[in-house]
Amino acid sequence: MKLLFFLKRILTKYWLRSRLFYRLTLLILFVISAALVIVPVLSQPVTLRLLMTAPDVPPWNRVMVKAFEAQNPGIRLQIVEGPNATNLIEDLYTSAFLLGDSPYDLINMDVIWTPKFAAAGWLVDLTDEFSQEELSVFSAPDVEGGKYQDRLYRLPIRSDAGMLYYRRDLLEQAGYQPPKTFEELVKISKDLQEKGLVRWGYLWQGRQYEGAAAMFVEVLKGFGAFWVNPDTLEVGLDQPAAIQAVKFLQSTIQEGISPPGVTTYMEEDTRRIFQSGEAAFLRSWPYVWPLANAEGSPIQGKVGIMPMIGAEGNTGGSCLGGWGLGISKTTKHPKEALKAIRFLTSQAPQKEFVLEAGYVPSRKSLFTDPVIVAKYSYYPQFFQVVQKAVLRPPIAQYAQASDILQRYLSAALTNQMTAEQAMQNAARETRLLLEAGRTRRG
Amino acid sequence: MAKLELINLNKTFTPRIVPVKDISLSVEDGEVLTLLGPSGCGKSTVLRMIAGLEEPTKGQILIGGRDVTYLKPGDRNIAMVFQSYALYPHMTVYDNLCAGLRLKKVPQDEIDRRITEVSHILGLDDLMQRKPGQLSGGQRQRVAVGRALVRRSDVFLLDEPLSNLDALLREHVRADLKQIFSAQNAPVVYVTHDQTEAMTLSTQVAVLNNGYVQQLDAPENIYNHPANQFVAGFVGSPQMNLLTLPCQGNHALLGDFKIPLPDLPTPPPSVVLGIRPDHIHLLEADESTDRPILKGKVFLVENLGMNNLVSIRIPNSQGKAIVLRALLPPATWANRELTFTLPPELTHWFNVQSGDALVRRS
Amino acid sequence: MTATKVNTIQARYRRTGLYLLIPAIAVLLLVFAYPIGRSFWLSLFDQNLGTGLEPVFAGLNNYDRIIGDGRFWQSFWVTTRFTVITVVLELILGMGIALVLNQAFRGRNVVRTIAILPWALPTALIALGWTWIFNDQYGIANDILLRLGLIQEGINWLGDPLTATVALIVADVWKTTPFISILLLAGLQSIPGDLYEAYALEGASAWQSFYRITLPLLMPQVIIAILFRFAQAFGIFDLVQVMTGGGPGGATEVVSLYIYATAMRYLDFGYSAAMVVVTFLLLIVAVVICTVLISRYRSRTRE
Amino acid sequence: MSTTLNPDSLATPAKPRKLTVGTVLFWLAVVAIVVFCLAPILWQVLTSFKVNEDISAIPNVYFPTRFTLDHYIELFTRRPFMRYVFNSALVSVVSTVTCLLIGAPAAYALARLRPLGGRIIQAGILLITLFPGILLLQGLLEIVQAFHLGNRYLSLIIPYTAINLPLTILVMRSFYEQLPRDLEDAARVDGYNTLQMLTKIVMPLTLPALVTTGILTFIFAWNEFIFALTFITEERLKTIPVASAQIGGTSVFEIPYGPIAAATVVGTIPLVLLVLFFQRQIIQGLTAGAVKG
Repeated sequence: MKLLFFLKRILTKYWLRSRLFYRLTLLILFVISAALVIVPVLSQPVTLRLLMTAPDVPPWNRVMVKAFEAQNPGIRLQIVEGPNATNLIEDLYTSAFLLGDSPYDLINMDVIWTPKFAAAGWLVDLTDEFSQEELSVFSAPDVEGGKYQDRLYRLPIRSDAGMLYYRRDLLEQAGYQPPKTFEELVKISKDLQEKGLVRWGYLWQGRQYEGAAAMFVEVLKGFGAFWVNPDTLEVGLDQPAAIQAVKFLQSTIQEGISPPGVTTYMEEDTRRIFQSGEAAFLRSWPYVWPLANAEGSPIQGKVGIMPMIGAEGNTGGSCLGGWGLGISKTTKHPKEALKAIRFLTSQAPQKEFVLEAGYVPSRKSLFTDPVIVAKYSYYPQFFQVVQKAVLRPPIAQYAQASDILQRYLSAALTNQMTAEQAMQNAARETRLLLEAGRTRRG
Repeated sequence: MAKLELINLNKTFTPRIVPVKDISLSVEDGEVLTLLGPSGCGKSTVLRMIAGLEEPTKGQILIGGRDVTYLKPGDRNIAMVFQSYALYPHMTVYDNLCAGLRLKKVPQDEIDRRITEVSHILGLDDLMQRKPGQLSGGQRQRVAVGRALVRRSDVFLLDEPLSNLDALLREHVRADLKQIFSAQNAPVVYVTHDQTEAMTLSTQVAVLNNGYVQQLDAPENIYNHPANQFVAGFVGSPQMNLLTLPCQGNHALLGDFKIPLPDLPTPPPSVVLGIRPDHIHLLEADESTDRPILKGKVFLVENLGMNNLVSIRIPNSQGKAIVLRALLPPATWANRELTFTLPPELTHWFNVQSGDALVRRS
Repeated sequence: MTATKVNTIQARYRRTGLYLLIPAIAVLLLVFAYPIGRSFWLSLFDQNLGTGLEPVFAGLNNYDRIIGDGRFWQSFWVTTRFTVITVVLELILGMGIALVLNQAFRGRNVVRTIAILPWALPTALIALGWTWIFNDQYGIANDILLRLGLIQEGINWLGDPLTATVALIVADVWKTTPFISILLLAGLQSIPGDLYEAYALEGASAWQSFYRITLPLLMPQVIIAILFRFAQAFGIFDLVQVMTGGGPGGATEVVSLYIYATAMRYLDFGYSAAMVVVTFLLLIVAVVICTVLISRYRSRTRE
Repeated sequence: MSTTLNPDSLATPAKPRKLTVGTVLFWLAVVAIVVFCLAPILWQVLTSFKVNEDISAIPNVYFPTRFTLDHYIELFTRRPFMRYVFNSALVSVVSTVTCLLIGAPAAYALARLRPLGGRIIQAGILLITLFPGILLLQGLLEIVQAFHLGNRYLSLIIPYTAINLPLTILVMRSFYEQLPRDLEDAARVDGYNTLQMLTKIVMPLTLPALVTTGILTFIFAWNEFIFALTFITEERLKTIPVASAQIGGTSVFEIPYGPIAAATVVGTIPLVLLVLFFQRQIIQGLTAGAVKG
């Protein structure tokens, strides 16, 4: 009986068999022919490849690639479009290096990746390729951001720094000068809020992500505290000044200066609120400026910028961002890659790039270049910001350290821990982390 | 053609599961040996060992004098018909028939010749391009037999080939098989639990139980002269009456009646009496006999159609009443007092301990 | 005779069997045994950016670090919570769906097809879809809740620890309930219908027959489903990676995400190996418990 | 056969239904199941056809006011999406075929040939099905590094084959065990050796099972994320799930939902088709693999 049932089953499915054979054959043919097509027959001129976030690709292609290839006929520059999020780009570069034979010759690096990539031994040491003189044309913090343990691995191509945006119109209306300290900022905010001019005083990025670490570096600096000393690997997060810094951020929420949602905000969340005219101050990056001043923006022409401020008795500092180029150790074309870096960081292409994309330049002279200033009148002001920029700790385990900080900072900001508890935990874990590498290396 | 010999075969799966303990048999050309026994008696295992599908733990299998004990099934030149027929469902009847021959690299024209011949005998001519799923049960059975026949093997094995057919068809096919067997000369080993098949088809029957051959004999001897109590009870329907009776001198005591024992060197303290229900002789009212007369009362009548199976209670002043079953022509038997005798030539006597027949007749 | 035993039929089959197994075993050893074994070995070393990615023997240091690592234990807790909640919800829902699909009704095959669809689709893509559904601005989840008047203003689903967890659970329940209902459906179909009829003759209600017949007879499938789902949920990666990336603030960071970050982002290989080992051992413990449960259940029902 | 789903044999016999509260509730449940399973997919499909204004309209626009294929066009023009589809297909098909080629004989051996250590192997295989990919990642990465497999299809084909092997072996084994033993015995008597029997008798007979298993394997391979994310960094070689998850927009802080929805639809269509055509086989395979194991 069982057999009969089985036979029946086979037979009812028999249609499947014949068609299946047909399908399988087709499929195999398809696979074979496709495999033949893929076999890469690329014996073309030297191609340099680099990966970057999707939004960066069009301006790069329009300006940099065009200019470079025009000047260097034997070399092609290929920009690979990655995802939007920069941390995903970092992961992609990391995976590529880990796998060996990285497909990328040039590395377009965020400032915080440099120590990691350098420490892992994935970057070509460029120290001897560039003289002091050559480097002196760049903003000093940008060059610093390309170094790891005093060796140069990255040439800055684009700068970026946190800054304080304020509503010039409202401050004037209320009779205030731009604040010099956090205390003033708080006072002005409260006043403007009380007068009903704005709903919120101060906007910053408090979500648990890298942006919060960047923001916090500025506050730390503003309170005279530090995170990790890159030379001694000393951790300063549990020092009183650092705890003060956390308490300051907590207080902005408690006192209603910053919206409660600030602990979940990233750049765009804060910009939207600021741009809709609902806030007096915003801590953000240069990209906000053109958007805030765009046609149709409610705050068009009403915004001022300044370097990040500090607490009473301290100088503030802006967190340095920005991008630069390094060379992969596994590249087959190191000479061409170096040539490309020299070209791309040189005056003419960078100028054109800045004009096209509105990015902040890394070369000092471009901030005051008449053509650029004619288009971006606020660049001389940016220069001040960039010069005052501070680095996030250039340590190899920065990503890990940053995640530890973000975690506990967020815990403190969302009141799951007190500022003291959070910073003590963060300091302890950071020390453990740095210990695991250091003791055994020496 | 080749004689098949099994020498002291034993199959031990685990120390507790020993389906075949020690079996020796031989089948000559033209013989049909039936392995008969209840399920679990080891008959299928013996067949599978002959085929090479199981491997004996001990013992030897010879075909035509050649030791094939450890040869692969395919190298033994045997053919087998399976209970489920085991036709390849994805092949046509024709392909099923010639699969084995092709593997043996038999030339195509020879294959066709043999298939034509066999299909003619079995009436498969119109079915050649069908697949097993499109065949009736009887047709499948014939294809299975055909597949075995075309191989012209040294030994022909059949594992309960009729058990999946309905009763009516079974009788037809049984007759067909009988013809086919007699038409060819290879030794045939036929496994069944159906005694009718065993009786009708075989030249020799081996009754198996418990891993041993209980009796190896011609079919009629198996029925008429069971070698032991097991064979007596297994063969024949309705089952033989088997009564354990105490002895008194040269008599066995059936209730209050005395039955004379056969001639024995030393009369045992007790004995098993066997009498088939159809052999119980009912005494007519006026009939007289010199045999011991038994009396009993009918307490149950089962109508078997042609006959009635009547259960008779025989009084026993020593202990529990004894029950005998008799096969009698239809009548109103219920609650009647019956007088009957047990014909001595049809009465069997067995040793209580060993179950062996006390007297071997041939 | 015994001298030639090596070449007996059975021995030949066994040998052929072994040959047939060898390629599969080789692949399995390469892809499963080596990495796991390697992790055990590597967990005794520091190999990270601090050591220039060279392994330096560190004894049980990495395990020491794990014990003091708040993030690991948080991720562990997140994973456990996620696993328990999803498995329970999926079992309940899956049972309901299986019971419905086990009835005869018009269009049942179509519904069955639909009911296994979520399971078959790529988790990463589905996660993108759910991210969109739970978008704080344009997400349909908010829109529906608003229209129903259940909430007054839009929820930033993926921005809040609690709601992000809820969103993940919803997405996972949606994705894997079909798997459980398939397993349970198969179990239901192997329960002979006359059992119900016999029980119904004794005057049992539908609930009683579910509780007294269906549930006990379905127990093996339930345990197997739990075991499978437990292992899968405990190793969940793609859904969380795509939907929240572990955020906000590590509130949804599951163990596999942390391990992945430690290895692939922090390049802290010794440490991640130690975490792999700990997770592996925990899984084994769970499997052993489940196996014992199953065998005990089976031996009990056999008696 | 007992655990495979046969829609003709029902646990509960069909009864003529009258409109009662019970039947109404029952149909409500059916509708709920359908909505529960389909709604998220439908929403994604609708989104993919909406113009950007509709996508970001508040309150939500449910049905597109204007159908557009822009997102699909963008998908295939801005990025090598055809390549992704091709990569996914190639990796899935090759690993599926390899898996069946290796797994089916192994399953047969376990089911019928009683090889030495078969029980241990079987237990090991069962255990392995429970390992999440993350546990293997680091070790596999080393292998990939050692053999320079990074950014090669092989770096995915090998793990996919291996990861699907346990399921393949378990499912195929249970199918082989259901195969009437007499057939194989008959084949042996006919003179087939083990390999011939596998190729000429067993495999053709269990072709439906191979299809079933192959479909499951294909689905797993197509959907795999973590290895594809790690072992392939080159854009041209990415598979659909990873490539879709990494679709970037035009601004750093904006997520391009239209193209993502379109990518989701494109990436799931093959699987939806598979499920539509092979629903029965999938259910059968899953139950055979899990319950019988």
